[in-house]
Amino acid sequence: MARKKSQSEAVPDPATCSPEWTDLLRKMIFIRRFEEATEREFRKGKIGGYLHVYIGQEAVVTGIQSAGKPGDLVYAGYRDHAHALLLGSDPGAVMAELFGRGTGISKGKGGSMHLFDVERGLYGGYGIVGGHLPLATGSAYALRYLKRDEVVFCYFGDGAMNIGSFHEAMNMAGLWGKEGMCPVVFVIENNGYAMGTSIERHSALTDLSARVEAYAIPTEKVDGQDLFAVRGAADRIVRQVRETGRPFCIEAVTYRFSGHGAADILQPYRSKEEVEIAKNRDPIVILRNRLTEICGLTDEDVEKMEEWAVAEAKKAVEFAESSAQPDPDELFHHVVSEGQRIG
Amino acid sequence: MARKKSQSEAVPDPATCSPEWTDLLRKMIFIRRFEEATEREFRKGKIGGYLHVYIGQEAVVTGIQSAGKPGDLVYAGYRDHAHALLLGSDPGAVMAELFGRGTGISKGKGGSMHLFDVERGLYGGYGIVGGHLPLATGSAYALRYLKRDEVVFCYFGDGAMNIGSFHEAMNMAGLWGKEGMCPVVFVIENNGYAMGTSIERHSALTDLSARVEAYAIPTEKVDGQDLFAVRGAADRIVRQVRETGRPFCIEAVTYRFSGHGAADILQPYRSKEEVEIAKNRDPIVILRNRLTEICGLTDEDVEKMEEWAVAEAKKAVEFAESSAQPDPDELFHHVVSEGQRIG
Amino acid sequence: MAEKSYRDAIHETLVEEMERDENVIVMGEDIGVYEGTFRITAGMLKKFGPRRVIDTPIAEAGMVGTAVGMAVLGMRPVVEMMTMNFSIVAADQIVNHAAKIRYFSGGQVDVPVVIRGPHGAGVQLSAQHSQSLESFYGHFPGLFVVAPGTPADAKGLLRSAIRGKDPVIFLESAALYGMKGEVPDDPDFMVPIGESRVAREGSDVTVISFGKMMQLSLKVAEKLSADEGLEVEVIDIRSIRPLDLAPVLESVRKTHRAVVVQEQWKLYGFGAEISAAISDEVFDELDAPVVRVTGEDVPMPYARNLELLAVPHEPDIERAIMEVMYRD
Amino acid sequence: MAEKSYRDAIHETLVEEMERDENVIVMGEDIGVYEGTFRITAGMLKKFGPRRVIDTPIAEAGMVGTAVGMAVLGMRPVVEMMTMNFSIVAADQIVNHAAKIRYFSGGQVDVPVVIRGPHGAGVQLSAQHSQSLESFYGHFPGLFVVAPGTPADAKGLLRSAIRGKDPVIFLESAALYGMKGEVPDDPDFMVPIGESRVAREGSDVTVISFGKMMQLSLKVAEKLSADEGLEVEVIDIRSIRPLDLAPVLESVRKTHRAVVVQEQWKLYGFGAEISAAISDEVFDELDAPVVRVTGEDVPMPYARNLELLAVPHEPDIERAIMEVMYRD
Ligand SMILES: Cc1ncc(C[n+]2csc(CCOP(=O)(O)OP(=O)(O)O)c2C)c(N)n1
Ligand SMILES: Cc1ncc(C[n+]2csc(CCOP(=O)(O)OP(=O)(O)O)c2C)c(N)n1
Ligand SMILES: [Mg+2]
Ligand SMILES: [Mg+2]
Repeated sequence: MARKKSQSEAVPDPATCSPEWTDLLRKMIFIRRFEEATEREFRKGKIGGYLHVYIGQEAVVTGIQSAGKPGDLVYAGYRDHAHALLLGSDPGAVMAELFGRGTGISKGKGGSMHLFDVERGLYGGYGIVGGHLPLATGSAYALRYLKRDEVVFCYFGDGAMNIGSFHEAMNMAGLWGKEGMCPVVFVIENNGYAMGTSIERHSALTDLSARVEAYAIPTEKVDGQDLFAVRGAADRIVRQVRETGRPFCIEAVTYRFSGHGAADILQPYRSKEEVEIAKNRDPIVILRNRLTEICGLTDEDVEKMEEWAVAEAKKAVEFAESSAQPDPDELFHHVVSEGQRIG
Repeated sequence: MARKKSQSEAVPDPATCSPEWTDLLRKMIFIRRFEEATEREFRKGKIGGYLHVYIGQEAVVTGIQSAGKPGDLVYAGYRDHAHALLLGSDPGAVMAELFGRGTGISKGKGGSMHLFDVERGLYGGYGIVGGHLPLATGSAYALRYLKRDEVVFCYFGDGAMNIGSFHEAMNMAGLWGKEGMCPVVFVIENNGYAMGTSIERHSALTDLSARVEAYAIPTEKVDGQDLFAVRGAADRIVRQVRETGRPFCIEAVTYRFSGHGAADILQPYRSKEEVEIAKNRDPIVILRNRLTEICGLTDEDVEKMEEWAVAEAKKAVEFAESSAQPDPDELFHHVVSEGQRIG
Repeated sequence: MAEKSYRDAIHETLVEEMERDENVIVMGEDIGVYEGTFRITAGMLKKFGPRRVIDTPIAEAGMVGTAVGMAVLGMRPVVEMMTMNFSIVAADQIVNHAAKIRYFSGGQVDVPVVIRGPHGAGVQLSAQHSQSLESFYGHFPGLFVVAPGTPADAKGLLRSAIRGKDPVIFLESAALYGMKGEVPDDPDFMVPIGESRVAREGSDVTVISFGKMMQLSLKVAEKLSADEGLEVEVIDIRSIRPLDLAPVLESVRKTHRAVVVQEQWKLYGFGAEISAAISDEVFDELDAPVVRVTGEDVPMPYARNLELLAVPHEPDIERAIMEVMYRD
Repeated sequence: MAEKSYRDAIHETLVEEMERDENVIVMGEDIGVYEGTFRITAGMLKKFGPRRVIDTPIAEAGMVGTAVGMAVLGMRPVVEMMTMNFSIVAADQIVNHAAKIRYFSGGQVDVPVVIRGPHGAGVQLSAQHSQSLESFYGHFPGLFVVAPGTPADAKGLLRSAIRGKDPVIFLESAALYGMKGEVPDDPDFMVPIGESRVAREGSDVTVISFGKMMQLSLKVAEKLSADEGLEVEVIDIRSIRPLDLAPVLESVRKTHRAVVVQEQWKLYGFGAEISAAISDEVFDELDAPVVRVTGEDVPMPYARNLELLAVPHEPDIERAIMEVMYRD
């Protein structure tokens, strides 16, 4: 899926049409269809455990990762399917992971919350809220220490900003950044809720930028439903982080169209109206309209994308379906390193 | 020692003399002499474990507690001797605690880091950096929940601001404060160092107010060496917190004249010059000079205070010396509640 | 007596204790507006209001620490961990603060705080969300640790925990939330913390367990009674700390054979203490070494087939019983 | 061979490994400018510079988490906990991240991170600063947990830990820092993780321990040999996880009597696993139940007289030995 990996050098002008824009629309549509498929398979009982989908937030990770380079690292929470797909992980392997199959991207041992594809830069997939922020910060230090020019992307939600590990990681990132030793792009996927707790109810100050700037880390707030806005900011910011080795934090304001997880049916914390209103700013529709304007994108073009996306998602499900469960021996593998013991 | 407990209602005017000012000088001198005595006894091997003295920082806790009322609560870290003395704890019992005697304020079971005198509002005395901040925040909630009009004073160092529990407590205090349910006065005893790590090296942003305001908690920075400045701010702030039930954070800029702990001899992290320069702003000398001006305080007056302080400290040591070790049975008491079991 | 689910027994006890005592409050993530991920606190926000049903930010250490700060002033907070796995983020507040303040203050404070939530293996929640923490917390003096295995014990132990004066780690078996059982109606019904119980009488072999694994052991006992005429005595260690061995020792004196069943890892786990304690006390009574049935020594895998291999099942318990009976 | 202190052995190994491998770095609180509270890292900042000797803020979870993030990219961070007690603040990063990432990633990452520091009772450090964490961490698969009891093992085990591919909890006995012993000069000298050793041969009774308590046991063994002609075999469980029982079982087959000595709390502690494991494997060889010598079940008190009562001493070990010998 990431066959045309974009380079942040070549910044397409939002005003004019570029093949990249349509490619990104295609990717967003695919994420949407893929996530819908995971919800269906969850209801069928094919997918177990917790399932957190990215529906409604597609423009955030799509816009930001489109400013990344091969070799860059990505850390995410448990809402991580889109991140894997955009890094070019095989959709079949991602779906197989959710199905708990041996062909899964994490060998079926991690599941939805723990997608890993280290070869493509995906370092997980974590289930403890905020727990991955220190990891991402340490990896950013390591990149510079190892004289690599890549950057780390670290995604987390608004609710994750209230836990200690957020604070400790931010302060260390701010400190190391002064030495140019912390090229990490923090991305707040601010969908306004931590599960059922709205941001006003979980954060003393809802202006999250103050939270981050308190660690000498600059922030920028972007409309997370507008791919152009996200991409525009990301291009500038990612280049800056790459050049300076200093952290930066992007707050992408977005909305979760689905429940928090597949089990969140009632959603007593928000009204149907609120959700409907939010859906009026569907990132896919917004981009599609822009491309109709500037690229003369036709309904036919979109139809093709849709067909392709649905077919790809279906293929992924079929691959997962047809894959075998992990070999029972896998239970005991990868607990610790294997082969000749050190010492 | 706290026989004349001051009421924040009656705010003495710094410009004019008041018996309270001389009383506060007397208290500061006593804290100094008491701490010097603990250092001597530590070197003699009479006091064990860790010993963290307050020398150089006296005006901070003295000024702030002088704006408190009986019934207010105090939470401190491990540098907590002065806090106990100012709340009126028996100096003998405090010294006996450091000696590990059964007459100690915590029965000899806590030691220097864990002074408790609940009857006078001292709720400890904690050894895990930052660990007491959530406790203080919860106690503040409880005060309002229980319809009590007291406030909580929570003291911590600049280094404590980098640990997760600081962040989690601050956010919860900010949230609860909106409901008027969190009357806590946070006091940063900013002595510029976390053990041997200077603030520039441990905090990404050295402007600590940004750290606190990120949680919708107002802050005020005061000269921690000037008792008048500390007291002046404390009077206003404590009254406000008491009335509104909202938290406030005072940053008192001060300096630690002694080592971090009694074992910190070499102090490779700061120069002799730096310490000497800092000592030019000795809070006791500063207050004394002011009182000479406005109260016509004489060397004789000070002499008397000094004699009294030295004698009191000596008495405390004698009491500790002459006290017995805890009864061996104490080992098994207070692990959990005793007497008739619930259930 | 009335039949109730394990979940309802917990919910009801919280409501009853909050009605009885103003100082009892509940706090946790998404327990109010969201009504609780396992719906233990459903309806309570409406009933008691936001001052007594506190939705907290995602800040487990902050939750526990603030609860301790409330407890030392006389409130009785009950903290819900969305799952007990998250309590590990608050481990320092639990084992270094809640558990020790009474002691290092020389007994100047009570710390009546209850930390409750589901623990143990779920269904495909994977490694970070599937842990049983009985030995993790059971090791620390100053804590009480309980793990009810029936609706009645869930109710009786929770009430004792709430009315007590000490920190209690209350480990609920998520797998048992739906389980039904008889629960006494007495509004003051309590189960003392620190008392094990005989869950089933038997003369041939003693099986020691708690929570979900205790329920599995009972099933096995019935089966063996029917199929083999073997009478298994099942001891429910519903209190992990303090640990009451009396019924265990008495039983082993009778059966001379013991099996310990736990879901979590063997090494330094629950079963080790039970086995060692039996040797300490009634070594000469044993006709066979104590056998431990435990989970495999691996983080919990996601794939269902692997997950099922990672934890004990009835046949494993049956095999262990046959082993100590020297049968096959 | 050269005589060195336990402290110098650790210091030297860090320096040697950092000289050998650019990817090895150290990080922790006050290890650089302050030169370390126990001076383990003295002089290293000058030698290696601030990129490789990192003074961190007071943020244990952040320290461990960032180290894990470095490790997965091929660096080999060694994290100093000023004392291991503070690692409890980072418990989630250790047991839920460092220990499990390899597994839930399906083996896509190595996690070569060492978390080291002093643990156990000091002198009047009181309850929050005096804990031994062997069973606390030993319970979790995915971790290696070692606890050297001699300068040679401190060196050999630390080198193995640094050169490995997995997270290692390295528990140093503060009380042994000053202890001297012979240490091999071989720059590649390593002690395999996962191998217990016979610290002293004997035929009459087996004493199993590690760290400081192992040293105490050796003293007792010499005394009993001289006074009573009793030959005590002392097994040093220098690797808590994985746990190598072979030397223990072999010894018990010979002596038929075993005593386990640990400083920390008995309930769900180290000794329980050793005692249970002995029953598992060589039950029939035992002429007496395994006796556990442990600390008292209380938080550590400050007063010296109480503190001395809280932990085991030579007479306690001696008494236990006499007990399994049925002597008095
Ligand atoms: C430490 C911890 N506490 C609680 C949870 C349970 N939990 C999982 S997701 C979540 C809400 C997170 O909200 P946010 O960070 O805003 O991310 P979003 O789900 O909105 O993308 C909670 C409370 C957890 N996984 N880890
Ligand atoms: C969680 C934790 N980490 C480390 C320590 C060791 N330690 C004790 S005091 C201290 C420095 C604290 O500095 P600061 O908060 O500025 O207080 P100050 O000593 O300057 O008054 C450290 C690192 C500890 N007690 N707790
Ligand atoms: Mg959110
Ligand atoms: Mg300081």
